[in-house]
Amino acid sequence: MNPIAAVNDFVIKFANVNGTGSSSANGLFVKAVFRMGVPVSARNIFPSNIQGLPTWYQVRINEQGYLGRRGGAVDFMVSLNPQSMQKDIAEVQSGGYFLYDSTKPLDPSLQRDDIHFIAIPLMEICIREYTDARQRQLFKNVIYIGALCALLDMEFQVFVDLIQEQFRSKEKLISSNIHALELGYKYAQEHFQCPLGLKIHRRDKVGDAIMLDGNTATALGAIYGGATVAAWYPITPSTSVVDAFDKYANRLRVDPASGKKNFAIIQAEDELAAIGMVIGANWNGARSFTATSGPGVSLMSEFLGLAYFAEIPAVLIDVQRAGPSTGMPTRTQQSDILCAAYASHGDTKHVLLFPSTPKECFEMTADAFDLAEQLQTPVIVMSDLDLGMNDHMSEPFDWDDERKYKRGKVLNAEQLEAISDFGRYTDVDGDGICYRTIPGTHPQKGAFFTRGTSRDTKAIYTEDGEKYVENMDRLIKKFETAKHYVHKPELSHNNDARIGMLYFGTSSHAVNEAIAALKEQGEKMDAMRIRAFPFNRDIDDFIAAHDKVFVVEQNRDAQLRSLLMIENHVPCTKLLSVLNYDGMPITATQIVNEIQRQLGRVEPPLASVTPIHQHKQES
Amino acid sequence: MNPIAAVNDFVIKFANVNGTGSSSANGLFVKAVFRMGVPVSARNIFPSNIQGLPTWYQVRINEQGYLGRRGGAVDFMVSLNPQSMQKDIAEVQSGGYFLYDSTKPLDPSLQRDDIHFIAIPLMEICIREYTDARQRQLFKNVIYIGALCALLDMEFQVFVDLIQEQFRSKEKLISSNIHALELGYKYAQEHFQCPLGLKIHRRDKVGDAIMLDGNTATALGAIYGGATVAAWYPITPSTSVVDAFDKYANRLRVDPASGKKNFAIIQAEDELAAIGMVIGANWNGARSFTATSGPGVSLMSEFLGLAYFAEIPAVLIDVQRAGPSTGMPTRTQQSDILCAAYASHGDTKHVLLFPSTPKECFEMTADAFDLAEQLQTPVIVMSDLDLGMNDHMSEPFDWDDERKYKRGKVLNAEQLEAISDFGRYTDVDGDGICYRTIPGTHPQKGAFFTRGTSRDTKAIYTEDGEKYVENMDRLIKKFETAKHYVHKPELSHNNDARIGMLYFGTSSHAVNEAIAALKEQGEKMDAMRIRAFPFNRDIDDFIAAHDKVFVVEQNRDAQLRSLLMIENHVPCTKLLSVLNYDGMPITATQIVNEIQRQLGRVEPPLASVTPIHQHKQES
Amino acid sequence: MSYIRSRFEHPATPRNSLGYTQRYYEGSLSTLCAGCGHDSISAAIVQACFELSIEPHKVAKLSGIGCSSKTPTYFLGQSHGFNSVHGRMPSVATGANMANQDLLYVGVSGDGDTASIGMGQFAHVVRRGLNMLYIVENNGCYGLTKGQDSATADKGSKSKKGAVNPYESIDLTSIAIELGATFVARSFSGDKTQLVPLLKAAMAHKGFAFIDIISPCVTFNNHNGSTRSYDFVRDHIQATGAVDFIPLKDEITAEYEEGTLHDVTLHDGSVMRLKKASRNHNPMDRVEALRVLREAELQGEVLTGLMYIDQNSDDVHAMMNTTETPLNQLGESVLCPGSEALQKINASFR
Amino acid sequence: MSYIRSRFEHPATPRNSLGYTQRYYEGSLSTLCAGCGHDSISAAIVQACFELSIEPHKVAKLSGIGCSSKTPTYFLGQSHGFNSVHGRMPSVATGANMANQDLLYVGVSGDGDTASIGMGQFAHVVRRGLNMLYIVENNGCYGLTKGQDSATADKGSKSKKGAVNPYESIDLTSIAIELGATFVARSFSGDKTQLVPLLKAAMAHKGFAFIDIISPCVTFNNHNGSTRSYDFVRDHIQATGAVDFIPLKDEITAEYEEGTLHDVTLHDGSVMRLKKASRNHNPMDRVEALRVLREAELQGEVLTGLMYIDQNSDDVHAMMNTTETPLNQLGESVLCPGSEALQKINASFR
Ligand SMILES: Cc1ncc(C[n+]2csc(CCOP(=O)(O)OP(=O)(O)O)c2C)c(N)n1
Ligand SMILES: Cc1ncc(C[n+]2csc(CCOP(=O)(O)OP(=O)(O)O)c2C)c(N)n1
Ligand code: SF4
Ligand code: SF4
Ligand SMILES: [Mg+2]
Ligand SMILES: [Mg+2]
Repeated sequence: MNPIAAVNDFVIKFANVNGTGSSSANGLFVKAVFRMGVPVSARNIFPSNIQGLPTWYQVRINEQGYLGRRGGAVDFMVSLNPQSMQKDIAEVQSGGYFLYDSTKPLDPSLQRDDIHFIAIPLMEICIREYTDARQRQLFKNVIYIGALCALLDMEFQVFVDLIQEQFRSKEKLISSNIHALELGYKYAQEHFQCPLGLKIHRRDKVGDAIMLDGNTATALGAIYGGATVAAWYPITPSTSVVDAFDKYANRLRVDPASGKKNFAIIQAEDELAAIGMVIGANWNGARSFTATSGPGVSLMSEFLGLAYFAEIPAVLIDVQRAGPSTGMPTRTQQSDILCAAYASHGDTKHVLLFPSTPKECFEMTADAFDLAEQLQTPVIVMSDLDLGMNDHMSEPFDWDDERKYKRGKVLNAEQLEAISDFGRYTDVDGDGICYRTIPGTHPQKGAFFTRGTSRDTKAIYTEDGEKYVENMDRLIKKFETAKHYVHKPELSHNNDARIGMLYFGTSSHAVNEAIAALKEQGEKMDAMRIRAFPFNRDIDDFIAAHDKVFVVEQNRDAQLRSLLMIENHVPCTKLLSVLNYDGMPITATQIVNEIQRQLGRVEPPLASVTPIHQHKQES
Repeated sequence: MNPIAAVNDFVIKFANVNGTGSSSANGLFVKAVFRMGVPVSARNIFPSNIQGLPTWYQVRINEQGYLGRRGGAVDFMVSLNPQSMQKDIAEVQSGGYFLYDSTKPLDPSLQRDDIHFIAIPLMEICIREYTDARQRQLFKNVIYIGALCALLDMEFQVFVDLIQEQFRSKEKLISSNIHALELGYKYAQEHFQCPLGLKIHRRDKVGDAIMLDGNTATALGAIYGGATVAAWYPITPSTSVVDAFDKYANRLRVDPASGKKNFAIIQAEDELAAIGMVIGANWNGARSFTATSGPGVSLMSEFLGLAYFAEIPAVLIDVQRAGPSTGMPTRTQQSDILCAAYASHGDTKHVLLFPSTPKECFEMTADAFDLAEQLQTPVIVMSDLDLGMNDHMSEPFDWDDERKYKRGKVLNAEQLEAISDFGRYTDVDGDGICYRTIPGTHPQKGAFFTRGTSRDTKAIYTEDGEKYVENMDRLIKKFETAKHYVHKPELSHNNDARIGMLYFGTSSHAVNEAIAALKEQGEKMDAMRIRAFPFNRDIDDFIAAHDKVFVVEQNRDAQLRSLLMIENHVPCTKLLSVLNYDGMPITATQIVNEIQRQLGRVEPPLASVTPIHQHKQES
Repeated sequence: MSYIRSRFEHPATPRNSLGYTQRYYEGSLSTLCAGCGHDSISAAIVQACFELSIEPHKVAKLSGIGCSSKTPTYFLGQSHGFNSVHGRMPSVATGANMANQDLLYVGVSGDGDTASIGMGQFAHVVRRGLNMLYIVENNGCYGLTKGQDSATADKGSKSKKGAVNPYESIDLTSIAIELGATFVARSFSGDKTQLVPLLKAAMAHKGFAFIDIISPCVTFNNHNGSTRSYDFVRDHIQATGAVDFIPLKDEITAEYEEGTLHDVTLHDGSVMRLKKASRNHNPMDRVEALRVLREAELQGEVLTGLMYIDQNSDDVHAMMNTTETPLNQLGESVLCPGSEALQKINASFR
Repeated sequence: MSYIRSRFEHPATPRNSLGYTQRYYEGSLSTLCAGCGHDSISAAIVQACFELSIEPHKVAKLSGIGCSSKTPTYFLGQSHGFNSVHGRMPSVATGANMANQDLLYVGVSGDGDTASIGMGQFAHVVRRGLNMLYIVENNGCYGLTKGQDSATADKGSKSKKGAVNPYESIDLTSIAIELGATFVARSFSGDKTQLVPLLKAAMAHKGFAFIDIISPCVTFNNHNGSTRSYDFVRDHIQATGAVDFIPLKDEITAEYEEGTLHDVTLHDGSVMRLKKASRNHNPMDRVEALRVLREAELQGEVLTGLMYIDQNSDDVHAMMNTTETPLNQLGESVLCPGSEALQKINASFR
């Protein structure tokens, strides 16, 4: 048997049971890798359940910085869950490692000759060391982390530092955790030849990067963007956006003198109410947002149409998960694109932003409040479970202290005083964006009636078809104006190639890696990352400049490709799809294989659908 | 002044006040024209209000059978509303006629020299004839109808017959109504030179046609289609669907022996509940439907995703009105196409049917129940206000008494008995459609758990990505199968032309007229009427066979064209749009003008949007 | 009702302490049916605001969809208004209130808008104790969609189409008390002497104030009881099947003494028995309030007056400990923690 | 809790009048947390159905979304089940019931599923008097989304994260009575002697039967009261900020006498005081039922038992006069009026 050997380039996976406290221990491991200057990513694969079911934590360590999910077999499995052991063993690469709790001997039928078994009697150690059942459970996790430190040749002190920071001045917690770490470390050293072939060695590859989940970054973006009213209804995987907003607002937004809060968070009774509150608050001049996932977006659709038509700012964070319906609530997807872009009945179009890193979550969320107020319309930040709930390496956040909130065209009392006839829906500047007023601004001037029904430029109800059309056309003009304002795409790979790739959000990691791999295979590619909808010329130009353009996305129905076809003048034959929708983040391998397959094909390569085009039934 | 003269080819418009009882009188007039064998159409233009506001009733009489709305000026105006008189006078064609209540003299400033004023002191007559205020109000309407009979050279007996039928054996009502008619008839004969230049003369041009509104036809379709459970929430313009279902069910579906009802109608608390009830009833084996309009569809979108994913039949009638949001609730549009086709978050697709006449409302609604059960998915009948609420001439309904309801793949107790392992989501036949069971069928076999979460072929909850993908792919296969089942398009105009036209629903009238007009102008056109989504090969072939194809639709964003681009392999450059979205039914003139304009243009003719494609803001 | 309103104002017209005349508190012309109870309520709101010398621009008017929900256009023309979507006014009002606690929020809804589609949001705005006045203009039917029964229609009553309502009627007043509203009253649109003071008290109340106002629908009223007499016109309308004829009717008024009963004849000839809560009713006792309401109901009476009040009620902002400055008035300097804090945050993620 | 269930059954296992053993009424293995109150309720449902000798295929199980709403998978494996969308079970149940009035409809919901997102549908299914058993497995929090307060959480109670709930708690029992439910009870998941008979009575009831079952959440329980003692593990979890550690706990049981009080110590050490309604309580008096509930609440007690019953209640089908044959069993011959009738209809439109 040939043991796998690699430094700073492998995948390690932890198989745990839900609710046993493993995720904080696993997080400690990842943080330590990161502290050692080695790029790392981690993905939690958890069930829609609270306790007792299998959960996995997959860590990719890659010095080159390719941090997308690596599909296929893993190099190292840490197995703490007897329920899934059979499957977990099977998943190990030939030559790989399998660490397990040997308190109970391994079922001989599970043996494999081509992998290394690392037996540590974790529970036995715990029973010896601790009396309290819950401590036994908890420290078991810390012990295997200690063992990994030895096995993978990591720096023990890094772990010690992390524990000290985490528990701050709680001496008792610090010493007991370090003790547990040592238990594992020593056991490994005494029983195995440390280090193994797989090693993590200090590098200087992470620069000033930070590591966190996208939802926390989104929440910080809302804080910095000036959000004061958050209204929401819990739903995985968006819940932690508001949790983090709550946490940081209580830290950063409490008036030191009075102890009073410069923000309000309302847990609404459902998503209809949440978006209603956001609309009410924005209408009344406060920056307000909500966070939800697919089912919430469906429920918000009537209200989104109101905000579009009555032109009320609103910020909505959609942390997408696998649909349709309740779908796979703890799996990732990018499948709300069409539903968000055209949410609501009638002719509507919404502004979408597509972050791909925590830094972009931060920035785009802060920008979303500017955009919503400038454009007086809902802005939807399209995150997803992979980005939102997993820790990602990211450039650090920055903020220009000179930055002023762009409140858009809001008239204050003096301005109103100076105006002779205010018309809420009069296109004074010719950009489709009109002036609005906030209730309470001026005693005699600027009051108007907001409504979801058709109206004239003075906001008076009308059923006059011409006025209706004028207003609808102005909304189109406004959407054109939006193209000036939204984030432009990033030409991420410029290789002067004939073939292009369009992608967005969390497909980035996999795309970057795929492009490199394709290059090695002799296939040159350019790539552009879309960052916002409505699209603008850069994207048209990019498509025009290439013979074929692959659109990479994580849904079944090629929703972004659809949007491109509807909104731009793109011949459908030019756009090919690379799709992944199994609920796991897309991998570079999937992209490479799919592109090679399509490039090798003769027939017109299109989506997965073969139209039948016949009639069985006459009617 | 040259009085307009025409026989059986003109437009007459009634300007009334909401709530004054005019619409039944106006309806009487239209019915009389129809009874005289002359094709006629009528459109109610009413406010979103109950009483006291202007309402119009526009009648087009056209021997050739062109019954779409004729835009522009009218030939004859019957003015009963002082509020709108100025506007109404302005709308009369030069040489046209203006009948008004001269009890109050006409404001001299409103005089026009180029039209004929017909002054009848309606209120004066009423005050003389009746004492009760409400009778005065009511009969005023009948009197002007009587006058029209004389003025337009119509057959008095036809009106008498209609009144006799309407009031059946209520002698008092019959005689009083006929008396009122006579009052008007005589006054006109005595005071004006009857007939005028405009005449309605008996013809034999309506064959065995019937005349009714689409919503009533839809309701009858539901009765014949075997619907037993209707759940709904009131909303204009869909309310009369369930009203009519109620009426006919109480006539045709009450058990004569027990007096008990073979149907159940539930007025739900809102649209979410209405569609929930429909899903619950269909799940439990009853044919069930709801009717709503745009805002309701938005609210139903979460549930529609559940029905798509859990594969539960459901029939939804969307009587479209002008959106977005509350929009213009009493105006027509075809603007819920995208919203309905892809309703709900995640990857979803729904079957749509597009009726264009009352007969099709009847047939497609009845068929919708078959389709929903055969395909185990929601089927949405896309009607609109124009079709649903206005009386239209239509071929008569027919029904094959041999027709059996197609219940699709439902296993009964004997079949279950014979099966060894039932899997609710197992694709036994390879067409993507699986077998279902109804609760209560068999004591030991066939029970399964329906859920909106992902599941395996046995309906067991799973988070396994592969099984999820298998299921999602099967749903695509099922959608392909749906192409066999849904209504195929109609090649309505085959002129061996290079230019084609695609259209659907209530654009038919205008399209037919436009094609004839274009022919006269030397522009040969073929046309195909789309009747269902998903589209199938006929449509691809039609597009392929033409150099340019105009897609005619009544919304701003060219929603059907979008659907064509997304779902078929259609180069966008080939599809040109003819759009109307002012809330009034599209006219032949609009279509002709728009097509001529686009054919005369040089630049690539596309929607109304000129992309800006620049960046003002760096971000 | 549409009519042309004269612009002339006599110099001696009474003015309130702000120097405004009552007309200053009016809105656009109503387009409701002549005699609609809702118009009387608008007039009462105008009078209450005038008498309380409220600054109109310090009021935000919010509503859902329905005839009742249209009415905010017809009063306080100098206030911002928001006619939102059907049944969802409470959430919009909640958001608006969070943004600026200094305005007076007047929510107007209908029985359909509140007791059917809006039931969930209604329950929760009550529960949160939002500082607002919530008015239901209760006509037991859906006026705007032509007269279907609403959930407040009496069990056994007949709708315009003659169908008997088989379902329990929802008593919003009891529900509001049950859910913790701190000011709950019921009144009648035609009883200005009772209604105006109640509106004033409710506007002055800190916390959630609810008034259920019985407001007969001229056109589709559907209270139980038999029709007055054989009516030629009614018969005529039934025969044609068209519901487009609406006889002009007068507003129903009813002013009567505390503790007494008063029979009101509705437009369809049916009789509704109003009972004004007696002077002895203790509106501080929640359990007692529920009891008298139920008792009246069992007697077939509609009890009016102030049912329940908790004078120690708190604003939700106090419970949430939000700052006193309206949130919509905070700027970057207060809201944005700045780059230095961000550097620390970055550090915490390393 | 996941465990492997033995398939072995002793031949002497008791059987009911249909010849089924109790195990026949079980469902799949539960994946809820060990000790979750919801599992006790599933067990009670199994026992009740077994004892009543109900044909499992004549039962339809319906639910929304939540830990509680998952439970129908864990009982009556031979019945059709429908896990619908969050908060909308009542409408699905209504539709199902319309289709076939001959089945027993058991709806299972949570306090989040019912009192928050589902409040509107709950109110209306009660009002309609649908013939079903509606169970709320009430833990005062959102279990499945990790412990947020629900609308039934006590005012002033602390959530897992330490935030104090400032809002009124919704008492679903009182609301159900107020809205016209004809069978209303409250019980405790750990009190099988009380719960099983209540379930059986509710299943036998014609009309809408509601049982609010207090069902402590092992993991995110949030009743008021202080924590038992300094807890090393708790502190540890708080410091790491990870809520992924769930100590294994036991089911809380509580069986006690009618008319007595019983203090239950919850998983977080707080105490809930249950009071069983006394034998003297007259469950036929609606006003009285509301009064005793309120009184207990003011005393800080949770009153359990059968609160209200109307034995003359009717099924909604009777009110609607629907035919006795389930609608889903009618075929073309009954449903389709045929071509001859259609000719007449055509004629009426000429
Ligand atoms: C989502 C939605 N569903 C339905 C409607 C149609 N609709 C408008 S008003 C109304 C009922 C109004 O009843 P109520 O609130 O009692 O007001 P009223 O007209 O009686 O004053 C309905 C159902 C709508 N506008 N939006
Ligand atoms: C539309 C929608 N919003 C939110 C969610 C997320 N969600 C799932 S369960 C749940 C709350 C469940 O609480 P409860 O009904 O009390 O059940 P418990 O888990 O406490 O038994 C929420 C908010 C969802 N599934 N769907
Ligand atoms: S329909 Fe009824 S509620 Fe609506 S305006 Fe007329 S009278 Fe008022
Ligand atoms: S989280 Fe709470 S409610 Fe959910 S299964 Fe666990 S103990 Fe039960
Ligand atoms: Mg009403
Ligand atoms: Mg709960």
